[in-house]
Amino acid sequence: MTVMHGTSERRAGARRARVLMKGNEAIAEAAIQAGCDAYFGYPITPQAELLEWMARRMPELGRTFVQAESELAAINMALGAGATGARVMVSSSSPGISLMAEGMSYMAGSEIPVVLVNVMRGGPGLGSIQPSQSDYFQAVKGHGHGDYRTPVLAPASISEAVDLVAHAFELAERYRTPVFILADGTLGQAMEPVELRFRTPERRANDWALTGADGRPPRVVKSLDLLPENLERHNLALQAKFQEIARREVRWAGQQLEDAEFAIVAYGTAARVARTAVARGRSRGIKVGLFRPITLWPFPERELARLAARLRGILVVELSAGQMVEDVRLAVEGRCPVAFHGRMGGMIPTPDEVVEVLRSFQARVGRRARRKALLPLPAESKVEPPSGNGHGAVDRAGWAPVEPVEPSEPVLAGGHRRRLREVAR
Amino acid sequence: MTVMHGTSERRAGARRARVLMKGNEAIAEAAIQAGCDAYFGYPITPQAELLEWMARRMPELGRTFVQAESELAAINMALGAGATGARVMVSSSSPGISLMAEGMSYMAGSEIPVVLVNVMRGGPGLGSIQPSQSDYFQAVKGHGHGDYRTPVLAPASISEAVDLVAHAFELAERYRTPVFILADGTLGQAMEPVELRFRTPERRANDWALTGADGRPPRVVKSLDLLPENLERHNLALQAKFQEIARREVRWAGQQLEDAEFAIVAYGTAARVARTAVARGRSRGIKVGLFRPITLWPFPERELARLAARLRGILVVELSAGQMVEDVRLAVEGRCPVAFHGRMGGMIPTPDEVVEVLRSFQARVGRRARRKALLPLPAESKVEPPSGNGHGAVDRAGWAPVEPVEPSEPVLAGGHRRRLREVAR
Amino acid sequence: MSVATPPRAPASPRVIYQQPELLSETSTRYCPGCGHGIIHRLIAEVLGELGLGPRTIAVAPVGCAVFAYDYLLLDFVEAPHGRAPAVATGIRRVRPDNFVLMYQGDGDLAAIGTAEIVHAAARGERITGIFVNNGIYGMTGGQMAPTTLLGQRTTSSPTGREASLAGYPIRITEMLAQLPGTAYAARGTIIDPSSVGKTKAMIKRACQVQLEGTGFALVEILSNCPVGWGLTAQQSMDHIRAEVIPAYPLGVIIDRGKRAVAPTSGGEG
Amino acid sequence: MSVATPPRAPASPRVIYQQPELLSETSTRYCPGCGHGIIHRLIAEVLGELGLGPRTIAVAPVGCAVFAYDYLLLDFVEAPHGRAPAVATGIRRVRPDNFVLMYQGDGDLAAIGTAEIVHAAARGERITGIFVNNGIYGMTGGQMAPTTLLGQRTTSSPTGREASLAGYPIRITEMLAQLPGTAYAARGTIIDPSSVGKTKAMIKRACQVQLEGTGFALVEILSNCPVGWGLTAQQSMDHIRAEVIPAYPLGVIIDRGKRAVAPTSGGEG
Amino acid sequence: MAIDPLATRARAPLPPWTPLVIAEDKCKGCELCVAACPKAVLALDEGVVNRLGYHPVRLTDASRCTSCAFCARVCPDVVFTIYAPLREV
Amino acid sequence: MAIDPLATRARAPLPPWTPLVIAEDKCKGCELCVAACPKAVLALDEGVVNRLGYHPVRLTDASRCTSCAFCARVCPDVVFTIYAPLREV
Amino acid sequence: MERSVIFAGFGGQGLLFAGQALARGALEDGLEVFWIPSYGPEMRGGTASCTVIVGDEPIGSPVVDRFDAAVAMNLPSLEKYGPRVASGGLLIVNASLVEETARRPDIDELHIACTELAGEAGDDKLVSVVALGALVGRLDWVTADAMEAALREIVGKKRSAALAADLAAFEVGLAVGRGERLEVAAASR
Amino acid sequence: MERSVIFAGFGGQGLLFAGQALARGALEDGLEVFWIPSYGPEMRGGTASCTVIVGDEPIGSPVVDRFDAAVAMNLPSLEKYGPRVASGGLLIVNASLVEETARRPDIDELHIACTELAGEAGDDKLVSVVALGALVGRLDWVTADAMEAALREIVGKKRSAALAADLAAFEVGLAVGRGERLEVAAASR
Ligand SMILES: Cc1ncc(C[n+]2csc(CCOP(=O)(O)OP(=O)(O)O)c2C)c(N)n1
Ligand SMILES: Cc1ncc(C[n+]2csc(CCOP(=O)(O)OP(=O)(O)O)c2C)c(N)n1
Ligand code: SF4
Ligand code: SF4
Ligand code: SF4
Ligand code: SF4
Ligand code: SF4
Ligand code: SF4
Ligand SMILES: [Mg+2]
Ligand SMILES: [Mg+2]
Repeated sequence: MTVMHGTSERRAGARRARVLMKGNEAIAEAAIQAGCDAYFGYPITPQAELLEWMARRMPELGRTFVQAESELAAINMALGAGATGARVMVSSSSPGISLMAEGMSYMAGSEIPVVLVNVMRGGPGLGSIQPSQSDYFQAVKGHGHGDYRTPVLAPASISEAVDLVAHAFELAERYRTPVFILADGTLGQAMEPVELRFRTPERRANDWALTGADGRPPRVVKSLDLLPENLERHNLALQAKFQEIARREVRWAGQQLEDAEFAIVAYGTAARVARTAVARGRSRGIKVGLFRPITLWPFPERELARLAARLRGILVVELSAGQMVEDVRLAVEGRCPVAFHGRMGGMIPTPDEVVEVLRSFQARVGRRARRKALLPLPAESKVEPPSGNGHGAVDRAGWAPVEPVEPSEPVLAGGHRRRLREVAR
Repeated sequence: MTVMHGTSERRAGARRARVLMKGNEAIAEAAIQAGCDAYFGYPITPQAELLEWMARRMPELGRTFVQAESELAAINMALGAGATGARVMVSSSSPGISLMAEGMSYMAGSEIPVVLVNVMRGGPGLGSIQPSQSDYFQAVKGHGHGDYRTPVLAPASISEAVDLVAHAFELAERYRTPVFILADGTLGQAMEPVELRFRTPERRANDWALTGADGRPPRVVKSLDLLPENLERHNLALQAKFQEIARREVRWAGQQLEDAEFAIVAYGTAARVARTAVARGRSRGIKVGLFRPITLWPFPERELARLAARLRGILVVELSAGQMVEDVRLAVEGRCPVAFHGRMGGMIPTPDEVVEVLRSFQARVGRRARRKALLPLPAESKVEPPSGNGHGAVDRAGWAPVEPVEPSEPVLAGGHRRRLREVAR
Repeated sequence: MSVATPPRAPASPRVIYQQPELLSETSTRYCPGCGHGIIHRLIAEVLGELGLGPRTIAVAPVGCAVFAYDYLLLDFVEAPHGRAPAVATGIRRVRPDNFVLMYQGDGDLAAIGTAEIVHAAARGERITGIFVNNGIYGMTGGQMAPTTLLGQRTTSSPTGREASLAGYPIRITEMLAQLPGTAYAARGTIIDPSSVGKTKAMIKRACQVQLEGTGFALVEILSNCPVGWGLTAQQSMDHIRAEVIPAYPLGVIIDRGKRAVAPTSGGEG
Repeated sequence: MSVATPPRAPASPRVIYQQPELLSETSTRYCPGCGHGIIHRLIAEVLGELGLGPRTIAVAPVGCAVFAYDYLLLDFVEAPHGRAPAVATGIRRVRPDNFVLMYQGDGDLAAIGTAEIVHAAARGERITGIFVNNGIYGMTGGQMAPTTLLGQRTTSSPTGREASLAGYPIRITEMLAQLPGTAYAARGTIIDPSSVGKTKAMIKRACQVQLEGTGFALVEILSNCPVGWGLTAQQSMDHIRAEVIPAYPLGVIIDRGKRAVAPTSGGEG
Repeated sequence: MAIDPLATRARAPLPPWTPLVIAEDKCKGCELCVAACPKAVLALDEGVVNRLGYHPVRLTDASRCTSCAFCARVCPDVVFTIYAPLREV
Repeated sequence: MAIDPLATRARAPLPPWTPLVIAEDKCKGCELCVAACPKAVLALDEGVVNRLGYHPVRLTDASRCTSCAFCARVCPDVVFTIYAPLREV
Repeated sequence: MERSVIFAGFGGQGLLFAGQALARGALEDGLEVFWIPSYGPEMRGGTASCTVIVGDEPIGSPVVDRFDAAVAMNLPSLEKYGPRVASGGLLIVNASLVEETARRPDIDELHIACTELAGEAGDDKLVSVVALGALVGRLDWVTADAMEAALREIVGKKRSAALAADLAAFEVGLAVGRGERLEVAAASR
Repeated sequence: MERSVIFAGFGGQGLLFAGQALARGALEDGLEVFWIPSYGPEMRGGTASCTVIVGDEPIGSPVVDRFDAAVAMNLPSLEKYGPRVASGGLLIVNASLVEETARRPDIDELHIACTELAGEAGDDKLVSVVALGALVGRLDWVTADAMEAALREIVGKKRSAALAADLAAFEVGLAVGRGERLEVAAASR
């Protein structure tokens, strides 16, 4: 599925249909090809070309494009259109995404599918328009109010972005949920060869969508329930759904993890830097691989936990002050040391910089291991041949086998878990 | 500082000056007494009385009250007033808080002090108006875009709320940062006796605030910097500040932790339920204590980590699907099992329900301990007499000693840490 | 619940007035004498008479009328506070053949939702809006709204609204009527049987305007909030007559008729 | 950088025009011929002439003028996109003795910030606003603004703005002028030396209105965006004359004078 | 459908006849109908508290009611069903 | 201060005198001044690229310039300083 | 020891007031207390209730599994809270509106014609104050003196007529609660 | 093997176009490629630049520590990127605007009078296309055929005059880059 690491196959059909496209435009066109019915947006750098592409193409196709008066309006237009069962996309960049927090919470609460693209830029505040990954927390944890989770897809190349757009619509509609695509300024502004492997997910019967109560009882799409008992029941149903997503929709890709003593964990643009850093690190004798989450939520925690058990250390690289690193630590739970390297405000670490950090980390872990005897490499750590993780999201070069593992803590205790079970989706 | 657990002293001076006040009103009056210059708000249940109190009192005192046209306007009025160095408060409840994400990110980025009160209600979306703690993630992790952290104070009683309001202004101004007070509908709507221990933090010289460039060079309060190098430098300064806060401003309270085999970790209203549950659990033979974070960020992670090392298990209780539990797990990092019990949508667990969960957790942990021999209670686990944690936030009954421990992972690797050090605040 | 069949009348007598079909049997959560109930009924009557029930997708506001979907038997989506016009726009654009109705209070429409209503009107969205102006935030406990009269006491203007601190009341319907996208704008009230009838006619016209496809249509209705105003229901109606109508004159503010600036191209695309 | 002293003129000659003191030496980031530069200069001149520089707290928008603080030597705070009127209100209320100036583009003021500008005006905040209407989103690459003319091509209306899809241009200054809190509203332009002079007079009056304390004051300035419009600077000025002014007539829209609805009580509390 | 224009005028109801039916349990006792009734034949029944906790309205004199439906028009709670007046046949 | 009304008119500058000074490195070559000049004495210098990458404007004939300051009024980049015209003493 | 009571009935019956008066009485007595209303839109028009928890130590949990006492001023409240009174607890029912009983032999069930008694005391609207008086008289959680002080404090001196009526209604209820006016209080079943 | 080049100069010199043409040429040659502009407000009026990375395998890091080649179309660009050319790399300087040199004996520094050459080819605005031609001629990352196809593709058939000018400018640059027109290209020091 991802093309970022594809190598030999790629060269083989070298002259096959590939076009050079800007990330923003490729995402927009992918949405169109995926059957997007309506796009609502508001200009902001570095995602303006996405909106502009939609402004040109959607009316041509007789579909809906509205430049809203604000991001608030855009997300609420999406809410309205989404409530009718239409396939809807919205895009923005960091400050604009912040303005959508309430709307996203409403859509999560009233189970309205929509795909929201965030082409992240440096923050906080107005910050800059340069690439960043500092909205990880926002997308993965706490954007709007209330108990909800949003699937978050993080492409590392423009081709992968194209794939993930179609997948995002699928997820949104299968689970009736807003879905984030978390890209950054680099991905939005860059041009890369894109294979025109567009895909149109099938439409499902929407027995909940608003079409007018013609010959059937009225339908209501809402998130309100003043009776705590009812609202809790609704929340339990939502949580059951989120758990199902967490169980079924994890995606990640690995590279050179078979014999790795260290892994870099990185996503998106940072993962590209890491990929080069892995190559350079290997050439300098560091046994390092790359673990690249493609879904940031659900986070590939079991897979990473299993991997961590046989590593000497994990280095997390982000274009942020350290956000995903918390999820890495939650997954690793002390199984090996976790280090972090990040750049902020639009800066991107260079591969050499990452190799340097890796080196010093290696040195410190060495000392630590001697001192605390914390980190024996599991003797049975066995390399298995590349294979899929069930969702086709395997990078072509390099692969770390994943076997089902027991979920790590927390245990969901007593009543909560029981209630979760009681709720039928 | 907290009065929630105060016992004997309290009865002693039984008839001393206490007034019965609604939580919302007590918070408002505490702000007034703390010298709040300006309040901006927008009506929303269950915090409307806070706004109404301000509407009555502030004009009486010749201070600023504005009912804004929206939460967006309110937070931006606060941004403006805060930029002049005024002492500013804003309040709302969950959906309204979501609308403030961009403004909060701007204020964090441009270092404008303000106190924002969230009287949480059930979500997501419109949800309900009943109490909830499901905005923990939002307040603690990912509200606005960009790399920033907001100190979050979580009172468990109205008296404590009064104390924390003054403290919030102090923090906001000392660190030039927005500060959250995270309360919930119960605390906002209930009446309790409040001791009139109001406090007015000292004003500091604001050599950055906007007053007109009269006889000095113009000042600019902003978050924008298009040069990534500069914006990174700014971000590193912010991060250094956040680390300082994390080092210095942790508050928590403990109860009956000396001989505890289990601890309940809970904050705010959930901590009140937990407190009763601890008493009932003890009376039924469970050696359980309460660990109550008062600052949710910075989270008392060292203290909890140390405690966890000698516990058989931790039960996290929240009015949510499980949010703080992630921070608990990050702190505990596998040192003992962590279980979770939560209610949602306005429901509040009863003490008996919590005791029940605790019991079944105890039973499972027992089995687990036998099976995996994971959880020997540290033999040297020694009870020390109650004492402060350096910030006066000690509950009067019960106390777990805290000694400085090494920070847990992640290690901040190489360049990042170095750059952090290089930046002078 | 009592059934609306007259006792012992075997051959059914001619019904002059009965509960409209589009209204549910549920008792509303509104306070005694609250105008929201009257207005709901008028909407049900008009949509029923125009046969629009099965085609309608309605947008509920956040305000006392947030439960409108419990009372009006229509497909409904609940908008965040103030965003009904944006939500309705989203529906409008992807469902060109549906009838789109939205219902908003004065806090919802004239405060937090100002930008959304202005731009829905500016775009000339084919939406019919019902705007219930009771001069107060009913649902949250009677705070000042943008439409609150000067001098009026509310829980957030306890000594009466003062212009120097809280600004002036807004006649937002007049503002919206200025926009060429607004095909119809009118202001009615519900203080007595006759004004109820006139308001119903306005609502009907506002619905027809949508069917004619000429632009945005809005009916502002001066309503009451007996609880928030601290008056009995009837006193509140008298108050509207004496104080509110002079500040917010009744009547059709604009009706561009069929000559209204019609969309330059066929549809909503 | 060249210095503005005439070569070999020992006794200083009389200066008719020179860089205003409140303007920094920095070259602006504006494109060649962009009106923002002219308007900045007018502001610097007016504030200088009125001696308001040291009293002013200014609010920068998000738009091409976001860097206004780099050019105007005033205390500045940067508002989020569209929120300058709220930010200015916050300042206004806690600093009654300062002069509060805000600067906004048309995307900033008339799109995302519609609610904030309407309510700042409705409250009659003693704020002076400069509203630069160039009919486009300059900073983000030339997308359609609410003020974009029908038929105008922009990067988000590539075939020209069409009312049926994108609605009608908004004359927001006229809308704001309706509100009793608005003490002064005018529209000028900067297409030639004479219009520059008239606009300067409007700005001056809008500043005086704030000093008189009678309410909100706004000057809309029809400006250009040569890059966004795909025209040379001079062509863009001609375009304003030929196309924009007919749609947005110049002149003072309202000046309530000293008789304006003054605050009922003394101050801003 | 508020008023059915096709309803036949021919079949007069059998006596005993009433001009209106009050859905007593929906009434909230707001008295708007009381004020609106031109014949002053409506009044709250202070002796009764209904399911909602209010004193419901009563028709005090059916013979004077003209079926004008003013009460129904102002009632926020759709309490009334109104029948055409009895024709003197 | 745009125009100093107190500036004395008495002291005429010594020759060589120029009616205006152009801050060449601030000019962006937009030609607004060129269009505004009633005397048509301004033109871009195509032979020069300044610090900002533009051809700056030049006064082509100082003797015909009237110091009317139209150029200064329309210049977005405050390129001009204008001096009072030489009086024929 | 924490003791809890819920006051429930129609909005407009003065239940929140009664609860607040009890809370303030507890305060006057130097006790700890916690008062929490059901809040929000359902307050208006519909039903209203508030919970008061009184104790010697700061109140822990704000939620109560079983109430030590309940005041049910209408039928829905009886149906909802009757079953939630702890065994051995007290249930006060407004007999003026409710004929039904809780059918719970394990509790002390007091049926009081609040409207009539309130009318007798001077204002038949003060039904909840009568019930409050009965509660205080029956349970002695708070002293009658403290309650009177509390009423004086809340109602305020300016409104002396209102105060007199409240005090009178309270006294009537108190007498009933103490069993001094047996004729109007009917025990359960 | 990844190879990187930065095109930098004033906005309006056509640098983004030149970079895109190179990227498309690479695509025509079946290579992997990554093009990224400096974007945002500073594009307008100020400086502009873009980076192109060409490789045999999908491009990894989008950031480049040291460039294998740089095209500096004005002095600030020379000052900024001259030092960042990798040892052994290529630096092309627009001699029509820049007299200075990078003073780096370790690199191949080519000074080309782009304006004059472009003028000679027919349109003196096409300075960056000349530089692009030189780059391609000197380095052979991409074939000249692919570049021509790319230009045809981008400029399009409709604008045949523009296409002819672009092709001519490219050819002139190509010749210079290949050393076929030594007289106008000055090697550094
Ligand atoms: C974002 C947000 N802010 C505030 C609220 C709280 N709220 C609910 S209804 C309402 C206002 C209701 O006033 P109005 O629109 O006039 O309707 P009414 O109740 O008077 O009919 C408010 C502020 C909310 N739910 N969401
Ligand atoms: C919340 C948010 N949305 C969008 C943007 C992107 N943005 C920056 S400036 C701008 C509009 C500028 O247009 P205008 O206000 O007309 O100013 P101009 O550049 O034309 O002077 C936009 C949409 C932003 N920074 N923040
Ligand atoms: S609060 Fe006011 S608007 Fe809301 S239901 Fe009651 S009377 Fe009606
Ligand atoms: S983009 Fe337009 S508005 Fe912005 S600086 Fe350039 S010309 Fe001016
Ligand atoms: S129908 Fe007319 S006369 Fe009869 S009760 Fe109703 S209002 Fe009175
Ligand atoms: S108007 Fe309706 S609700 Fe009010 S009293 Fe009359 S019947 Fe009852
Ligand atoms: S001062 Fe007047 S005459 Fe002289 S150059 Fe300028 S515009 Fe032309
Ligand atoms: S107007 Fe100013 S910037 Fe433009 S060409 Fe003339 S001097 Fe240069
Ligand atoms: Mg209202
Ligand atoms: Mg603009």
